[in-house]
Amino acid sequence: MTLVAVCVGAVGLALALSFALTGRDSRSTWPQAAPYLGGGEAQTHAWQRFHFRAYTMTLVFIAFEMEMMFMYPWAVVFVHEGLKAMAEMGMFLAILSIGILYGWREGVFRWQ
Amino acid sequence: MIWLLLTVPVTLAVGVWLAATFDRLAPALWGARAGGPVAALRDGALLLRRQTVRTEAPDDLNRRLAPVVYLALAAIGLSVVPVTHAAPIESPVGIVIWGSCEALTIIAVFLHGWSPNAPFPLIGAYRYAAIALPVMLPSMFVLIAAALPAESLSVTAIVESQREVWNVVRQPLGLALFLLVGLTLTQRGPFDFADGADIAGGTSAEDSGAGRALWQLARLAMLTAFSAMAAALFLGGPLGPGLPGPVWLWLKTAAIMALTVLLGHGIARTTPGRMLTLLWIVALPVSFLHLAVSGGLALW
Amino acid sequence: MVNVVVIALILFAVWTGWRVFRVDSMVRASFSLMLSFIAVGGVGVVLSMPYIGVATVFMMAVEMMAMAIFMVAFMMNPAGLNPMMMVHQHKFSVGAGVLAWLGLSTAVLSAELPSAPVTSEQRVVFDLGIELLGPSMLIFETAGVTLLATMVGAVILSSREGRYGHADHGSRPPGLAEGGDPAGRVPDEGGGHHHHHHGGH
Amino acid sequence: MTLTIVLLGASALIGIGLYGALSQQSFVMLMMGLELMLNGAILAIIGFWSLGLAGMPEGQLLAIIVMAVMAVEMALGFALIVAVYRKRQADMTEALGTLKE
Amino acid sequence: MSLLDRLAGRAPVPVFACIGPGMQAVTEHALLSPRLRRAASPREAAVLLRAGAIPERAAAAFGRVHDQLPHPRAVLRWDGQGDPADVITDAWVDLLNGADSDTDRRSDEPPNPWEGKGDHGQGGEGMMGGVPYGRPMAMTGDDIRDGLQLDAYTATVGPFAPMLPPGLTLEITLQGDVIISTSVTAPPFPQGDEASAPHLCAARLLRLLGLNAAAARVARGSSPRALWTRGAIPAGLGEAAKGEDVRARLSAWLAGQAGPYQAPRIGSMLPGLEWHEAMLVLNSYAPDALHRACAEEEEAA
Repeated sequence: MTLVAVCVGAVGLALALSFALTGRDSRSTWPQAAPYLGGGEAQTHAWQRFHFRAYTMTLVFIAFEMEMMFMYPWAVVFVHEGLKAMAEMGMFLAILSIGILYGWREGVFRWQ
Repeated sequence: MIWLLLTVPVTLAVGVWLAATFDRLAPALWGARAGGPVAALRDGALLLRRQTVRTEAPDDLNRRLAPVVYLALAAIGLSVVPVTHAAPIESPVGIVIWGSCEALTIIAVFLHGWSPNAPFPLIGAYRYAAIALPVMLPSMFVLIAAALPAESLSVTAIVESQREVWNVVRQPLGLALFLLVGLTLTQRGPFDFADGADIAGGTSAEDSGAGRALWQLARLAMLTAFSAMAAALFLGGPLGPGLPGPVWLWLKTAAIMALTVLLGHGIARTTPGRMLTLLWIVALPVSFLHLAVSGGLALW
Repeated sequence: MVNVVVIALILFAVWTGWRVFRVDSMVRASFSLMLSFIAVGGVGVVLSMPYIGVATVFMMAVEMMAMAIFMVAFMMNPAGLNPMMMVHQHKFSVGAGVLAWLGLSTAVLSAELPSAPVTSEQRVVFDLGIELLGPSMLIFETAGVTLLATMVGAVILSSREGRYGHADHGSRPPGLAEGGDPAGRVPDEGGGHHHHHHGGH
Repeated sequence: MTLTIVLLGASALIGIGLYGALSQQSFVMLMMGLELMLNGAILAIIGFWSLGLAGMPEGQLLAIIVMAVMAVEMALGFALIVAVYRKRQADMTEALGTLKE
Repeated sequence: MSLLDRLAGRAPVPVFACIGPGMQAVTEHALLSPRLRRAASPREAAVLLRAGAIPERAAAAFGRVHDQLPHPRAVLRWDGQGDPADVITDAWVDLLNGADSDTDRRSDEPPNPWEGKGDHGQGGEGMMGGVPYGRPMAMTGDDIRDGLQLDAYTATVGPFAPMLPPGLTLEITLQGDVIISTSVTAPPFPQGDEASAPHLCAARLLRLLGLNAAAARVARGSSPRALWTRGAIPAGLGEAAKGEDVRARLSAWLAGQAGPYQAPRIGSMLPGLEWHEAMLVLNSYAPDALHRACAEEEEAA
């Protein structure tokens, strides 16, 4: 409950600060608004089908990052469960590490 | 309860000023000239006196929301750090809340670069996303390792578990990895992939006036929140002899902040492609090692 | 009080979920979906499921970041500079959606719902940890293998180098119309605003 | 009472998700529809777990499994999109129909 | 004067410099002044410093950069004599006191007329066509690295881009942040030998690595204090001959030795590189070497 209240409150206050600082909207002229290219000119909008060069890494990351969901509750019972917890998580991470190693071998952790 | 919540804006305000001042002092150590305690206020005033340029066909909603979200995340992140025996948000899953703030920070920075519809900010935004996503992995390993001896995800419990010995002694690797996370969250030095000089300031290249001031403020606020979190996770937060808890927390926060600023000014930034590889094949195995060692120590 | 907060969060989740299919910008669509997830996470936090609630926020922030990156990379007009509606079988879909909602709602309203609220003494995160390591150990390890398979599959599908040369060898973009010019390559290709293809294929 | 509200919300999310999954031409938007349906599923699980099942740990595990399904679906879905785009520079579901070669 | 104005008046003034022929070295020295701050983009700057005589061919570009400064703004001419910090600070304080902000040089018109056109009055047609809000959208093009044909973004960069030598104007086509092709629209302005001095060249590279403090130190003639400077540059990047890469060139400059006399042609140097790598490679050649390479290319063509 407190968490939700604090989140809403923090966003609200930050928004109020933002409006207080940049509330009045002074119009920018067209030459002023042009994208900055050190005196150069753009032919098109900058928004585009952006060729993100780390896309294979992102895919591996999405799958690998799922392990966090399991690890947080594991951390809570780790001392309680002792070596059993260590062994089970070790196995889980070892399985996932194979994926990382495979990805590394295929060169996904590079700018494509 | 209300009193605890009020410490958050106060800590943020003082922290922002302190961080900005450190930023102007730190170059002295690395060989440039330093500014005094008022320098940060002067720079802020200069920005506030200037126009906020609206770029061509921008995403106005996200342009406003990006700094707002960043600042709010700093405030929420700071709220889970215990000031005395309790935190403003006393949650059983404090470090997961902090982890969520970290993940949402990537989105705030991405939106900041996306919304002006301009080439250099756009490159900065994508570069940052490519680096900050894998940085989340060491970050989570560090948080989880800190939770092991405490047997809890609550930051208060993690602080409590350091009554005898601070985590920085038990888990020195953790602090190093967490500093790396902090540099990424606050876009500093070797991890400032959003705002590189080669892209003319990256996501901030089209920022001017009060809008720029607000973004810089949010960055410094995030540095404050990160420093407080690191102080709680590794330096025992408010624990300490003699002085009251909050004072200890603030002193430790300032120390971590100074260290982060110093590293940010003094370490070179490599190319994004190389950093990506380093994160996966160096930082990630080191995080595994860190978790294994911390786990072993916790059982021992 | 709890009811009011839950209703507010759910209304927000539904509204942002609806916005996903109504905004033109792919970035806004992705992060609108993320807000919907965050609101659901908020419901979890309020209904004493703190770990799942907060972890949803964390997971979805990261996944929607990836979602936005891929949406922008592969969709035409990613920023929605030209307003558009890329739908097919629209009426059928609206009907199916409404029907699903009405059907499920009727089921909810007519069914006798169990009532056994979680008690405040329960250590919910601890319970989950015990469950993971004990009774559900197999599920946990199976998840590991599934994720491994996903990683390997994703790498194989998305990387360029195949055993028989580049995967894109001899490729040519399809037209917006059958047999038309490659889409998105000629500066003045008209494209179809309100792109209806009734009945699918 | 709260459980009813939560489940009504969940069915609304599933309804919108179904509409999205059926109506969207592009494969990525279709995935958004699927995700929204899973979001509704998570909401329903949260409601049942917290108010109807007295906090059974399996309920939480189920929510995690739903999220894992989502991650798997996303990773493979995007990988498929990359593969299809390489072949045809297309991102539409219709274009998949012409892929028979 | 309000408190805000008084504080703002004492801040180091952010300056964006448009550097003309023969002015690079003096301007870089002048910007080291503690009363000035080197702005990375005109959005950050309060004063536009016009250092030296900007040639006619760069006049339009100067106008574009000029108009991008937020108000209140001032333009100052500087011929390299004396320290410009006084004049710049005075100009900024005058602005705070209500002096007129410099008006636009270019007319207030969108790049293409769009208002009222198209399906929604946004200037666009259909999905990708038209000129929504004054500009067309990028279209797909070939990629030279991973073969995924996504949008190609083409723009001219320079002559006053801070990461390029002054005067150099490149037409660059990008796929994401990887350079697909470049052509030189205009060569760098001729600079004196001082601009190619090893310490200034090293300072430029260090600035690209995010080491502003170290760069300032090196520009003043001291040794840099920083961690991981050479190591941050990938080994083998921009390798001209065996062991002759960007890293080696930075080492030579830091040791006070002049860099290579010849630079390769820019059109063949940059394509295929990611933007950050490309800028490191480009700045690992001294301005006069780049000037010579461009001049030779022009002669050949």
